[in-house]
Amino acid sequence: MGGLEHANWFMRVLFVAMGATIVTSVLLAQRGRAMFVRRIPGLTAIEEAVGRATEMGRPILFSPGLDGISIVTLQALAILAYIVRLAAERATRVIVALRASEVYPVAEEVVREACEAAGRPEAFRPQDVRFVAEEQFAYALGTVGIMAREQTATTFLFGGFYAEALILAENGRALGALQVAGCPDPVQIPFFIATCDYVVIGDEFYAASAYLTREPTLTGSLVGQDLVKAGLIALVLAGIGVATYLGQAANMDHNLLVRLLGGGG
Amino acid sequence: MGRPPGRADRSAQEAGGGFWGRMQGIPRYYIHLLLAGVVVWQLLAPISMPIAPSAATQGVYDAIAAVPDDKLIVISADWDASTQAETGPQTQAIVQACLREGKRFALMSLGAPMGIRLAHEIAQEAAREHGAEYGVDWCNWGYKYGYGNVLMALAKDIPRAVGSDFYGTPVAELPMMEGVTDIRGIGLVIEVTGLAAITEIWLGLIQGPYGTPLASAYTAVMAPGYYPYLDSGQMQGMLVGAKGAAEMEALVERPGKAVAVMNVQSWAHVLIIALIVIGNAGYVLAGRRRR
Amino acid sequence: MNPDAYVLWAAAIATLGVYTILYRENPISRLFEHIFVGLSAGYLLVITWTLNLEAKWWQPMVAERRWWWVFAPVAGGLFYFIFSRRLSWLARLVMGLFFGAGAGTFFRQFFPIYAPQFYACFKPLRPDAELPWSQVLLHHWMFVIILLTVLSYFFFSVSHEGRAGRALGRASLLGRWFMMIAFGAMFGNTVMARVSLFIGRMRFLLTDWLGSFIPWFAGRGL
Amino acid sequence: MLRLFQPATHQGVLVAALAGALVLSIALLYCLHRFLGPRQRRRLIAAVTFVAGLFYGLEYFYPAREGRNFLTPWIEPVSTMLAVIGAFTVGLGIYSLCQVHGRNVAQRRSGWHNSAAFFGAMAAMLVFGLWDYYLRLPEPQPQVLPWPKAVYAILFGGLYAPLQAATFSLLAFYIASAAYRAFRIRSAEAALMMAAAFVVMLGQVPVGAWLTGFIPLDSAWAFFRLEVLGDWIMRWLNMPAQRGIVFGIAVGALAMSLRIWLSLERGTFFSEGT
Repeated sequence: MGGLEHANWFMRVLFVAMGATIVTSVLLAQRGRAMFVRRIPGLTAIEEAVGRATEMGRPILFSPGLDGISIVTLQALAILAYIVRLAAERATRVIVALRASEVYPVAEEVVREACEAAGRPEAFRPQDVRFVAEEQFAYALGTVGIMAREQTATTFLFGGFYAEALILAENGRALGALQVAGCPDPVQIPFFIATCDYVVIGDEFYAASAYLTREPTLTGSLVGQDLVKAGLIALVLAGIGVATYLGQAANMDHNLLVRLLGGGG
Repeated sequence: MGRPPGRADRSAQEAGGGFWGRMQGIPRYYIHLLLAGVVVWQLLAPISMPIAPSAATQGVYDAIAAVPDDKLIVISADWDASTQAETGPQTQAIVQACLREGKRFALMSLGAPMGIRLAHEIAQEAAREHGAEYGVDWCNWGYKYGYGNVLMALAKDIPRAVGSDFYGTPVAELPMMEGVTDIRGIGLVIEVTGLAAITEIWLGLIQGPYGTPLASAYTAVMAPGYYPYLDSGQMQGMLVGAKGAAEMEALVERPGKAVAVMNVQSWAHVLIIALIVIGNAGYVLAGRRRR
Repeated sequence: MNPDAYVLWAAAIATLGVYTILYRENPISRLFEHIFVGLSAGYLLVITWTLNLEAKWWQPMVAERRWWWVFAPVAGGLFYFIFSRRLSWLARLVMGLFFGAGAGTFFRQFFPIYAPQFYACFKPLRPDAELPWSQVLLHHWMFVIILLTVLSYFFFSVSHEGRAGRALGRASLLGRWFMMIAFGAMFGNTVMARVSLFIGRMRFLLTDWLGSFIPWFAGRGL
Repeated sequence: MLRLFQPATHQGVLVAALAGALVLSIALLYCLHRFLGPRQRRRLIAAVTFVAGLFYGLEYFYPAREGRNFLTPWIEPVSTMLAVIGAFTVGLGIYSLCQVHGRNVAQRRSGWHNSAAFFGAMAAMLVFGLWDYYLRLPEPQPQVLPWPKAVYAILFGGLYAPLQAATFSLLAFYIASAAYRAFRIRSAEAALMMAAAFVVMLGQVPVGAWLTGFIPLDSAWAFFRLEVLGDWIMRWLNMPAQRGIVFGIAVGALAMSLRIWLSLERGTFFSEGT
């Protein structure tokens, strides 16, 4: 092993190439280049889910998962902003249940601004952005309590979830809520599929804000991401080619691509 | 991803009436009650489920049975309290198998200074049961610091590399060590571990160079990573988590803790599978009636 | 004072109290929920002080006289400006610091996390002395096909129309199916771990608690 | 400049330095607030974000000799500093909790006694937790504990830990009811999911091995023994699918990180306002 504590030249080049591809495609989109995004059904369902809460006159519950301020949480909050905007237009409450106190101020600001952006600053209720508990299962139990007492009609679970995912989703389901969930980590997805009405898996989570807002910057980024993925697939195919040529025994030690990525003997 | 499989069956009404319709919408607290009932019942009054050893477990037992009488088995107990729930019963079952087959064994530890005492107690109890004597039928070389260095020395000169045993007696003075001077005196190494990367040392320094057979026992989380060695024949067998321990207990016909837990697990799994089958039967049959 | 008996009874009552939620949310489960949330809030304050602030901030600042640690509460205090309309931009300033650190942390984790998974995909696709054809087909070819079809599902900017688009659409449908198999497998693989948690709790209730006053339970040897 | 950052020589200097630094930083913040227009504020925030990200990223990517470069020594102190700054937000979470439950108690809303229990539990844990921490006893601990330690033992071992374990173990029940409900052969996808779950579940328990135990281990059909098949599904169907998902996530998260770092992110909160 070795070579992973700091980058080697190959990683530097690869990283810059990936970053440049994404940023270039963002800049092109900002300059007005039209970009296509295919339909992502789980995300289309968000509007339906908000509508259901409005119809029933009951609040919505949103959980951004357990993570502190991380990339996953920031993406979850971007989805929250969209949901609050929709809900504020329809005078529906969104209760945000939080686990990390450093996320609390960010979430509060996101909700307040989304209400303002919807033209309804009075819809912002500070007491609906709630810190529940730091401990994983206290958070789960507390959030289930909020669902039951507030009779939430819709549950949104977007963010970094772990074992508590099934506790939240199974109880939400027992209360008859319509549930939409999304988590980049595949481990909890099976349990979301078993308990939620719509599930956003893997990278769809990161495509969400682009898909929902159609903001050129974000759709541009999505196109850039696809190009990067295509590049990585080409690299995998090249690696497989070399491995096939070398054969099983020699592969890990002599495959140049493995060594460039910090592996091998 | 769109609507996943799983919406509907909010209630039995949605699924249509009738017996099979109701079977599709069993309220969840009945399911919870059933599960709790099965677990408590099986803990208090177990009805044993059949345990058929897997190939990997059978491999460990066969490897123990195949050790020539003039050679030792080395059990490397590289685990401590953190993985005791799985590795403890595994060690116990392996020790039982050695005693049952009348093989002499030596405990040692490369990676767990705190764990060797736990393994020692397990071996002591099993030895008492079989009337086996310390120093004659089994011994404990203790924790040896140095990983690969220990093994390289061990291969050349066991009494020197090991030095003194768990009690501080020089191992050369133990009756069972007579004639066991180097790696040729060892007929099998069994690595029981919850720690990564120790198996690789045994493979690289003992099994590879000298062809000494190797078997192992891992926690369920670790096991999948070691299957390739089983496939390639570098390992004779492997115990996987509590399941492997239970299978081994069944092979030595001494059902213990692992069998008890796996018995409860078996019943719980059977219950869940039965529930899935009933739900699907309801779905198919109620649907047919409506058409 | 020896608290063992109180600990045992409190633990048993708390465990049973939580289990009432299995029927439905009710006054008892609600009480224990609030106690749990309260304890966890108190515990959060305790460990924030004892593990974090006292050791990493107070001690260096006061005992070691590193006076510049006084800037930490000032920066942390900026978060509290979130409640003020006029000053909330200052809260954003310190949030920006954390956002940037979050992004930078991801940059440095990118290769250490993903590179090993990446080169582990380089599997030989022809049999040789060490690799019988059955393994090449059942393991390596399977691996590569699933990897590629699943990846094809995550292309969002390509339309599933036109000849190439339809091919991609078919591949991504296949990828979805493979993902469903994977999710089912993960589900099945988790059941045992979850049931174990309950077995552990039941052992506590039956042997430790009931067994403490009904010897029959203690004698079951669980 | 760096010479200024030396530990104070004695207590008096320390107090003066603390007070001075406090006044100075407040003055700085006041000036920033007073003299920066909305656009400059945005630029300042973007600059802070960029520098913070650059620091962590550059340390990894900048050429290193023997595992170190000019930024490496700073990683640990800066991370500690951020952890400490973040720890000060703990008050925000507690404030939010107290606000919700305080209102319940003050207005005697239905279930206010639960909120009172919340306050009681929090206060008890805070008081006895700190008391226990500062009541350092020599090892081994005495047989009879002083009463504050005993109370803490009840709070932690009798309530906190068992509540945690009991809540975690609820998953055993929820996984059973979720399996019953979700695994229906409603569509091809649901059927595939169910089949995989079935085989893997059976492969894990002895009863599965018993069911297909009639297949000889050394025959060509051994592959279809449930424990072998289950293992094959986990390793050669599940693993590559997870890899595929993970690669997608890696790229998605990379793009998100880049947008945050360069302040390119758009949408409510991330672009509008000051």
